[in-house]
Amino acid sequence: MSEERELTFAEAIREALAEEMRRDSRVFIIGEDVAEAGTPFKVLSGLVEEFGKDRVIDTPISEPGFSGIGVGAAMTGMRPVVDLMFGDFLTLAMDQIVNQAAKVSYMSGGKLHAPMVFRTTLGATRRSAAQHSQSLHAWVSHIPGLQVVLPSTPYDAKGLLKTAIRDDNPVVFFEDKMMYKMKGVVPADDYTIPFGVADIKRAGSDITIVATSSMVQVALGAAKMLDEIGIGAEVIDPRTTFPLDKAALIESAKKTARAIVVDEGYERYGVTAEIASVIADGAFYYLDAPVKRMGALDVPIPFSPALEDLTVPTEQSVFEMARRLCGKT
Amino acid sequence: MSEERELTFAEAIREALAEEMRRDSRVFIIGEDVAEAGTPFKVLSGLVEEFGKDRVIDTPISEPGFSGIGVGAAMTGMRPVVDLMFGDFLTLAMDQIVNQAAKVSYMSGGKLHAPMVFRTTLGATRRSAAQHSQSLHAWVSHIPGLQVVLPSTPYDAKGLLKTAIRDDNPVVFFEDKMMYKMKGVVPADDYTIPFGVADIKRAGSDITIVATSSMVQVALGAAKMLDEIGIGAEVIDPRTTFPLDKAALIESAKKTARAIVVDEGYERYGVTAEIASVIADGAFYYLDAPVKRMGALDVPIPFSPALEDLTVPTEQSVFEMARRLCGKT
Amino acid sequence: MAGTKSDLQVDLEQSLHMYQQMAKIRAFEEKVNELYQSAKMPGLAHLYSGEEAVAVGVCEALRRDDYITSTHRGHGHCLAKGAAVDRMFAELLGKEAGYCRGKGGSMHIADPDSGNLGANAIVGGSAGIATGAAFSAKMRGTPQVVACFFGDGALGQGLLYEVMNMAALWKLPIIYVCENNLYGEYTSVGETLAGEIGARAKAFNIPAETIDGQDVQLVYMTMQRLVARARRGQGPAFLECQTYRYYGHHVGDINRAYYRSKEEEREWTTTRDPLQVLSARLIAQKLTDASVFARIEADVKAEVDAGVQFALDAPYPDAREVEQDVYA
Amino acid sequence: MAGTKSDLQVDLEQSLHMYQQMAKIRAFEEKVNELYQSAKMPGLAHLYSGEEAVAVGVCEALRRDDYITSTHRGHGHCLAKGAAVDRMFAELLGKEAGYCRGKGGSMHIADPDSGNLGANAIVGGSAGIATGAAFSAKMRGTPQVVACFFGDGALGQGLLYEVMNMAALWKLPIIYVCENNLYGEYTSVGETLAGEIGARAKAFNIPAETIDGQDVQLVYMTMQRLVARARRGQGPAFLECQTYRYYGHHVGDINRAYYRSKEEEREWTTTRDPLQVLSARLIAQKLTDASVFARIEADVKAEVDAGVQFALDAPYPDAREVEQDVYA
Ligand SMILES: Cc1ncc(C[n+]2csc(CCOP(=O)(O)OP(=O)(O)O)c2C)c(N)n1
Ligand SMILES: Cc1ncc(C[n+]2csc(CCOP(=O)(O)OP(=O)(O)O)c2C)c(N)n1
Ligand SMILES: [Mg+2]
Ligand SMILES: [Mg+2]
Repeated sequence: MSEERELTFAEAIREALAEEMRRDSRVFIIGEDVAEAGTPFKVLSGLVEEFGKDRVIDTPISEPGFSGIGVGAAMTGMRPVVDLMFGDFLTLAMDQIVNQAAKVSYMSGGKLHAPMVFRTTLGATRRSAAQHSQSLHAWVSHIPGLQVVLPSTPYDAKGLLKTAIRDDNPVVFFEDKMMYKMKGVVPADDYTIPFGVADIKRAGSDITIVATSSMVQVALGAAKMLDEIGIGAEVIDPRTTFPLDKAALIESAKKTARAIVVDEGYERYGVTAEIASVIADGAFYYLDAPVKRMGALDVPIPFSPALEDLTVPTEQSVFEMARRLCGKT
Repeated sequence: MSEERELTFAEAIREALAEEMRRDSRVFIIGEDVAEAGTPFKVLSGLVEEFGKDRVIDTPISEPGFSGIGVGAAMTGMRPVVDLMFGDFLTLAMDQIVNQAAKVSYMSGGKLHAPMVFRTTLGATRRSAAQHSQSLHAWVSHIPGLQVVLPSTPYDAKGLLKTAIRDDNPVVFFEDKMMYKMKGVVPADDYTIPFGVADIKRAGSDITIVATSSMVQVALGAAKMLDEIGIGAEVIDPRTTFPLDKAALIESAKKTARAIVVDEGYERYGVTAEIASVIADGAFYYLDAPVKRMGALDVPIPFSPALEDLTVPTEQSVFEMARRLCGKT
Repeated sequence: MAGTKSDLQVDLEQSLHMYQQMAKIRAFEEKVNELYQSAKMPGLAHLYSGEEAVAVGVCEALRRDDYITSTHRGHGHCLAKGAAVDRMFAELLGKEAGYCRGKGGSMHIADPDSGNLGANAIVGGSAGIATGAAFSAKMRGTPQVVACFFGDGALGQGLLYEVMNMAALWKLPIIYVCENNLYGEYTSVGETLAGEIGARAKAFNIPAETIDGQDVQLVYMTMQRLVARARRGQGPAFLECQTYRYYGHHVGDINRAYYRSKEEEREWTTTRDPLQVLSARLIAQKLTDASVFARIEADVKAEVDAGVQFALDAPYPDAREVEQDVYA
Repeated sequence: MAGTKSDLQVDLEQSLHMYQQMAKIRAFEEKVNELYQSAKMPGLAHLYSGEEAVAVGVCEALRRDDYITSTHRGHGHCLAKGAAVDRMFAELLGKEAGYCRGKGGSMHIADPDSGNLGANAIVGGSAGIATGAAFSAKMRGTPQVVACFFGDGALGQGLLYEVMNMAALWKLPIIYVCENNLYGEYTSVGETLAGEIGARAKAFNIPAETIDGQDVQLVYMTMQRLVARARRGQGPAFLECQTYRYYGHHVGDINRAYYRSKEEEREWTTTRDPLQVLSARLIAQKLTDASVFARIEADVKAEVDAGVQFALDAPYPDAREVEQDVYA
């Protein structure tokens, strides 16, 4: 049965792209080493063979340049999927993403649009050090005009990427590099997942753990450990940081009266701050404890494994925090 | 008496720069139209006459380039003050600021440093539209390795800028363009203001209004209106978003039991989120109402005055929010 | 129609049409200055007066569905490509009838109907968009060509070199039009530009030409050739037009002596004015006489006066508008 | 000593020193590959094998207090500028004894003591830093010169053009050293570079030369000349060195047939190996004999073996280190 078919996260991304490229001739891929190499992560392997070098386009190492070309192509009838190999390289393309793509609809009074997807990556623990390990999704989540997607399973990846490609607005789509080999059930059919709809990855009634992207598996692991000491954790994944499904997050926190937000971006001024403050506000009269935040340690990501592993929330650290918050010591 | 001398905000900035350049021959200014033109805001007028074109350096329109040159100069013994005319142009220089300047100390194990200041601007309502009106300080506040300063008075501007220039780390210093002509008492002596120390701009016991930069005057105006209906508002200005004086903010909120955070950056995933969640966590057991956030409306800044003025918190809107929060309707 | 052999000389009708376009831009900008000086216009504007021959010569060589991208000094480009005076003024005044419903203002006027993908307040910022539009035209298999306008100042932006490289590699139908008006804000190009401008394009295998940007017939004829070449699939070109802005960097830049001399200003305005150059030439060639130009001036003045009145009378956008158009 | 007349021919001693430096880099990289293949090294590394003559020839022309900036493929640059093998290995293994206390790793090795301002994992990312160091040297009035290493791939980054423009305008003492090894990751330069590389520097009025990067004597002599020129205050230069990486883009890039042929690899490794080119020449010139090279090989092997053992034995940084050095 197709329902039970398993794909890796990378295969799910590839399948979404292939299906959308077959469906819509306006969709094309542009970026560094996307064609024969299929990116360093091999996520795109095989696409150039099917779609040719005119639709899977290798560029020079020019992030601002090919991002800008994507914007112009999007404004004139195409549907580019721009590949930014490492999320750290967003730093180079911010003007094109933020001052151009995100604003063109508004600045033109709704006459021009930039329907495009910036696919990029996040996540540490690959021993890639400070310039290849960042999770910078907070930056783009801050910007009106953008939508920001953080899939945490192969299933979500396929459905959300198809939505992103069909959307008439610019979308920044973050893939966790450590998740590419993770397997999960992915239907072969054409399905989409709407933006702004959180997904309860595990139901529970004692504490809410809001987790994004790479942190969803960590939260699920922690939830299992919590189960063993009699704490039922609800793990909820917003899936898109914008639009953000505030209602679902607040609802869950109202039910459990306790909440932790876990995300792999730097903690300060990061995604955990927005989500925690949304919950603290919306569920104020229901909370039995302050909403807690767990992001990456506020340091540039170190290379040494002995240090790098200390910078990211773990099952153990989420478990400890939840236990403390529930008053079990 | 020198204590009573009044300067404009722009003059205070200029005086800080001039004093530091006299004190330390390593300090220089680099950016677009900084020399004879003294920047479009005329903040630097006169400096080139005193220090010459070798220390007040006009560049081509190359934000990434001259930011990078600043980083290299800082790493090799100089103390650059890099001028990024509009905060919106941070988009172009993010790689140099975030992947280079902010990380070099850590990546080199503390052997190299980038003692430098990026001076830039924030603030809307100048009818400059979407690409010249943003307040993007949340982005840099998110990044370990950076310090972020938001002066709200001429006095603070001078003292904080001197601290920034003397600091051994990269600092991003945001000036509100609408504040340049604002006057205030500025001592002629050499004083500095430490980072990470919030300033109570007005004491009060009924509600805490945390306000940054351009929003401090707005908050003070609202506080005056609140006074008239019997609500004593405390206006507290963190002055630096990193380091953030969490203790002072929490202390104030504990005392008043109610807090609003007002900042001119886009509201979502902005500075208000961090500060609100810090307070909601730290003062949890003392709060009588949820912490409220007021940032810029989440839209690209529109040109039309009829629309632009709706995007920024005003004395009236802060007043209304405070009144509602205090249960006075 | 552009692209046919006979266009390679400029006939009288076309010359007069270009004169009219230039006169319209001049009259428009004079009015903008007036609006600013009388505090009727919010914000600032960067006037195009003096540079009219560039926008008009370039756009005359383009079809309506060809694209342009423009700059902070964009009024001339927009008008030359076909925007209407009244809706331009409405935009400058922040009115709902403006091209961007008042949301864009002077630095963001876009008019897809006339192929204008938008002015841009980031110096060099539209080079990516323009190159992307050319990429898209090629992908979609249309014969569209793109003209990317930018100032000498934009040569400081690395983005330009990144996209010129790709335009050359992929033979994209785009003309990079550099308006070298000798200054970026308050700094002269001598202080900001190493080497020759054209060499920078040639280094990427893009043919480059430098011409007198005050001679609209020359701009038009040169552009014709480059556009035809691009349309034939022979790839990008680079055109440096030497020109001059009569006013300050923006309407508020009145005292300019610290960065450029009055003599220099006088030299350009008196001996190299694009309108005068053209009218004098046509009269000298005995193709027409002064009365024709007087009529044109009167026509455009009437158009501009009516346009500004329309804009002054037009309503501001409703408050609800502020949250609209953020997303499609 | 660099900069004096007599250096313009390379004497035997100096040639052998360069051979030794190259041999050390080669042995170092072979060991890095081994460490990776045996899963003893965390992460990946980009090997410099095959390109040794560039780093060594360039650094031989520099003084210790001259600066370099390096790239993701930086081990060769670091060693050539004076880094010690043992602390390099320690860094690659994430140990506290490493040049960056284990925090930087392969792509971020910095050693200010030897003038190395750091490798950089952002392609082209150090062009600004290098140019700023040259700017600083000029401002501080020191005679320091900077060598900025980068690959052909970095020519795609606009930053490079921005800083070359300023370096030319301000006559900064910097040599831009482009290591053209024909590929950026898995894509050949033919697909990513329009025009000639050197033309891009010349467009900014920067003199450019293209040389055989496998001939260490040639690299050294050329660099000598350019460095002397820069030290005299005559401004920047650009040096393209044609070279080749023997291994994949990084240690994990084993199957390369889809982007480059085995014949091409064989051609470079057998006929243009920088170590062989130099040793064969010195032997043909009867200046020395094979035993000398054998001794050098043995020496560097011993140094590398000892270095790796030191690193394997060294402790990891303490957990407290994770929050240190974020700020000065
Ligand atoms: C990226 C960027 N940097 C700086 C500015 C500020 N600025 C606006 S116009 C201008 C000068 C542009 O000069 P040029 O490109 O020659 O155009 P001109 O004004 O001469 O037409 C500058 C520096 C900007 N808008 N964008
Ligand atoms: C800005 C940026 N884009 C992309 C990458 C990914 N990347 C790492 S090395 C590399 C190829 C670099 O090629 P080149 O400059 O020729 O150096 P080489 O590896 O050949 O020595 C790429 C694309 C990066 N590190 N930085
Ligand atoms: Mg100009
Ligand atoms: Mg290469």
